[in-house]
Amino acid sequence: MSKNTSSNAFRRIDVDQYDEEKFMDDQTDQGDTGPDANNVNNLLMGGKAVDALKACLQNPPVRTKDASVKEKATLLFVRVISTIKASEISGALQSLSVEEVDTIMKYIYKGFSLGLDGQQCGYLLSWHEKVAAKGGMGCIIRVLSDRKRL
Amino acid sequence: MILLETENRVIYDTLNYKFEVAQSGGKQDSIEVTVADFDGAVYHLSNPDGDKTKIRVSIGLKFYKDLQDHGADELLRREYGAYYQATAEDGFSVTLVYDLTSVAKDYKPIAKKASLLKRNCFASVFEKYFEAQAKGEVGKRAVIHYRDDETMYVESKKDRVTVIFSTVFKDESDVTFGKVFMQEFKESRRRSQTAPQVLYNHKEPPMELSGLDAAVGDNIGYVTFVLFPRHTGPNVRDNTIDLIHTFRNYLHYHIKCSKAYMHQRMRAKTSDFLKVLNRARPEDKNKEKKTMSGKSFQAR
Amino acid sequence: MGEVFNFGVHPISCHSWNHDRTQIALSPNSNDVLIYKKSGKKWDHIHTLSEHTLKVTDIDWAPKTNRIVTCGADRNAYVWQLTNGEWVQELVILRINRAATYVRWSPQEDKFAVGSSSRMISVCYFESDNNWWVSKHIKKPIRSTIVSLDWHPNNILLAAGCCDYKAYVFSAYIKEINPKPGPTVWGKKMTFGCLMQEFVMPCTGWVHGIAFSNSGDCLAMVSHGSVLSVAKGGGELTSIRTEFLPFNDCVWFGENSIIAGGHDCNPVLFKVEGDCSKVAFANKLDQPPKGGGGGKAVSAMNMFKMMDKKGTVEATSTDLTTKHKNAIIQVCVYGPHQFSTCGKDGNVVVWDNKSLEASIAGLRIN
Amino acid sequence: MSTTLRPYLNAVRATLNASMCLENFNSQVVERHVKPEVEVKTSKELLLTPLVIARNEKEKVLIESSINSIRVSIAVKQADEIEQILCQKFMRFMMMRAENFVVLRRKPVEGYDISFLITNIHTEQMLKHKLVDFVIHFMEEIDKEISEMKLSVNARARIVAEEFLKKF
Repeated sequence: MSKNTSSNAFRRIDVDQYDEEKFMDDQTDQGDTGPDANNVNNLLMGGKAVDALKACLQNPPVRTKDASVKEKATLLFVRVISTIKASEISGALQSLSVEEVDTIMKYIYKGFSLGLDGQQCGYLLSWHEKVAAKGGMGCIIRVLSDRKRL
Repeated sequence: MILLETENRVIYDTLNYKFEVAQSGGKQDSIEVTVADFDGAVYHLSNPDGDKTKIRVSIGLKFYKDLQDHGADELLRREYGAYYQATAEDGFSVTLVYDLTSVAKDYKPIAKKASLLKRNCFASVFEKYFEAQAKGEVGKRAVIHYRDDETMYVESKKDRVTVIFSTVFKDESDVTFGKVFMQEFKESRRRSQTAPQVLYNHKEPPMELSGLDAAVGDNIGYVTFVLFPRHTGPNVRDNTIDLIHTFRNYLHYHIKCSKAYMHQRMRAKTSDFLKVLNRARPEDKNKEKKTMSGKSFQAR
Repeated sequence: MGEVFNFGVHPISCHSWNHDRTQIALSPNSNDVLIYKKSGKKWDHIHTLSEHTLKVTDIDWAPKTNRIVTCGADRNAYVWQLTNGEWVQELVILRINRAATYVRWSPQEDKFAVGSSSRMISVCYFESDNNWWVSKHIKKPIRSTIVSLDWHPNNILLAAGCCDYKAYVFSAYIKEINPKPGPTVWGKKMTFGCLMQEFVMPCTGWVHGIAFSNSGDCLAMVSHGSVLSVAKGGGELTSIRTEFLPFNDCVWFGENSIIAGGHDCNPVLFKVEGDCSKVAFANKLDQPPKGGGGGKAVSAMNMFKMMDKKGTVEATSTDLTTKHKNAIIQVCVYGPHQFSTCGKDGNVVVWDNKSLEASIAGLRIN
Repeated sequence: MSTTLRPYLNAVRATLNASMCLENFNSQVVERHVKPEVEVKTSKELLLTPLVIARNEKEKVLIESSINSIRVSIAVKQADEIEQILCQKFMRFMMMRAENFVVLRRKPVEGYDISFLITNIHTEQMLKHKLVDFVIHFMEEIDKEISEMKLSVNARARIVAEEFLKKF
């Protein structure tokens, strides 16, 4: 047997990647930078937690490939919701649009994946419950299906 | 059963039966029985040279040599008197022979004693050190390789006797179970005034054994009993020996029991889970039901 | 309300009615197509079409020409004709190498379109010289499996929903058999395979269902983000992010009502206004009757059987109250004021719009 | 019961409900085959965002979804060595019976203790909401069972020690 045929490296080539009709992800890196952290912090400092939440939901960094930006934005979100009392959650959600509710859900799931401690997870869990009550199954489905991920 | 029996039940029952038959003048059958016991002990019950009127009880212990160094022979001779044979059956360590033609009227204690043969083998080493301690002698440490990879160390100090077992946990999880058990031993000790102190070392031997080539490893544990004169005095001595020499088996027996119980629970829970999963299967209400003979069943 | 017909515990992967709704063709999630005939309240099994070697994925029964087209995971499609009381199949040359997923007759029943996992659509028409159905392919720019199709009433335009998160409107004009089409809101140039319009779904969902309105001017799409989207030809997409689980299929009634069904097991009505510039949720259509039905008596034998198998005596505490107990797979137009749904629970439900309107306050389906 | 268990299970239930919307889907890559897309991962567009629901650093659930299958992986609470061993033993015991437990995956996903693989075939043969009930029931019971097992080991150890030492 010649030397060449003993190689089996060719078996590991993913030939499907050369399929011209294969689905190509057209999500491009648009360099999203996330919400304005200074603005959110100022609002928090001023005790306007609900406004801070609204500000925090602006420009979610979904169209960037930079994981640290996404993580920073999520931690900011967790900080904001931890300042809102459990009794005020429903009220805070009242004024939000469907898109904003979908964004909250994205942040909540992203938060879960960051390996936070029991207390922070507790905030996320109680928010999850309230947000799902408002947005229904749809807002969870959209976190699943949307490729513009956090 | 919580505590293990110190005697061997098979030997006890067999001898009792034999003695009973002998006394009632019944016909003796020939016997050829091999019985295993803890610590790799093997008992052999047979008729010497095919003589049905005699019964021979032999025990084989791999570590009998270690015990001999500590006067096992003398102790057994003392305990068993005429029944004790100077030369053991080939391949065994100690042999006792009972003549069935002259059985004592009260034969039960004799059978009992015979069934304690293994315990008495062990007893020699303990007795020796208990004696030594009572006299205030500091003896050389005894090392008994009571199992292939497990060792017992006995040592007498001025005011105490320490008995150290090394024990190997075959299964990784046994190590953890062992820890839980030993923890409880430590705690129970605090509640019981009379009990000896129990210490547990995992992986590495205790300080007392430094210098000896005691085994080190992830699955090795050392249990130390510190026995004071209140445990080794002549009137409580036998009881202490009974307990101490079964300790290793006692521990492992209960670890096994725990695991068996766990398995039982897991089995029950798993079938419970399966039932819950089955709830998801829809039932076909229109399915035709057949009787045993294959006819269609019609509900009325 | 809805009339429920049960066809066993197997999912009904697809269903289609004959012209007068006296017969139904369905596949119980298997390689076979079963045809049932209605007799009184019951359905009698009268034919089995077994030619497919893998699961049947779709069935369409042409009302005028009384032909059935079926397609399956075995990469084949067959056209069935009733000859002397037997269904006889005709060969279809699909030229695809993956599963066929969806099939629809064109309104004039002279051709049909087959979607496939080969990332293409085969448009098939009859070639009498060879006595078989040949196909032309629409390939570009499809990037994934086609999971839904619908024909424009003009017999030329074809809408396709795809797993690449896009819906397409193509021209399926076949000059061999079709007269030259007139212009529509979707455009004028209609050579075969021409992409008239493309819609990208919000929240990047797979396009499970797609339907032209009765006039053909509007298109409705349901995608996996639990989103219903509508668009007028040449116009922008208008979407509603619903609070439900994803829908699998949708149908139009008139130009203003869309009924969608899916994983919520409950058909939902949406209202469209202002030339597809507004779409809103109106009603869930399966509203359980008030007051629970009394507990069913449990026979002793049944009780022990349940104990053994499921560890409980109660049938269950979390039973659904809807007519479909599992996801709705297809929604079909049944009549001018009726539609039918089939689901994973083995049920086919026929819904009557008029009686729905009567039972639900303020409901209008037109 | 700790206060966060209920919301935790509710969140898992809702997420399962959302992700278990499966349909029959034939492979685009392999001819005449149906493959669980979440396992083969050959077509990017058929995979959904994997979601995590966490109660704390240790207890979490990973739900990976695709068009025709989902994979649910559970990390069970293990407070100490003995719970770890009990959990490990229990999971191994169950996984050896995977053929009865049609939805059980024979090997857990890395970083988790047990994984379920639920395909469209399962959601077709079984009622979806009951499947969700099963996973939730499993999560509820597994915590309970492990702590009960641990208690029983401790109880036995205590009795064993007491009985032994009492004899002296």
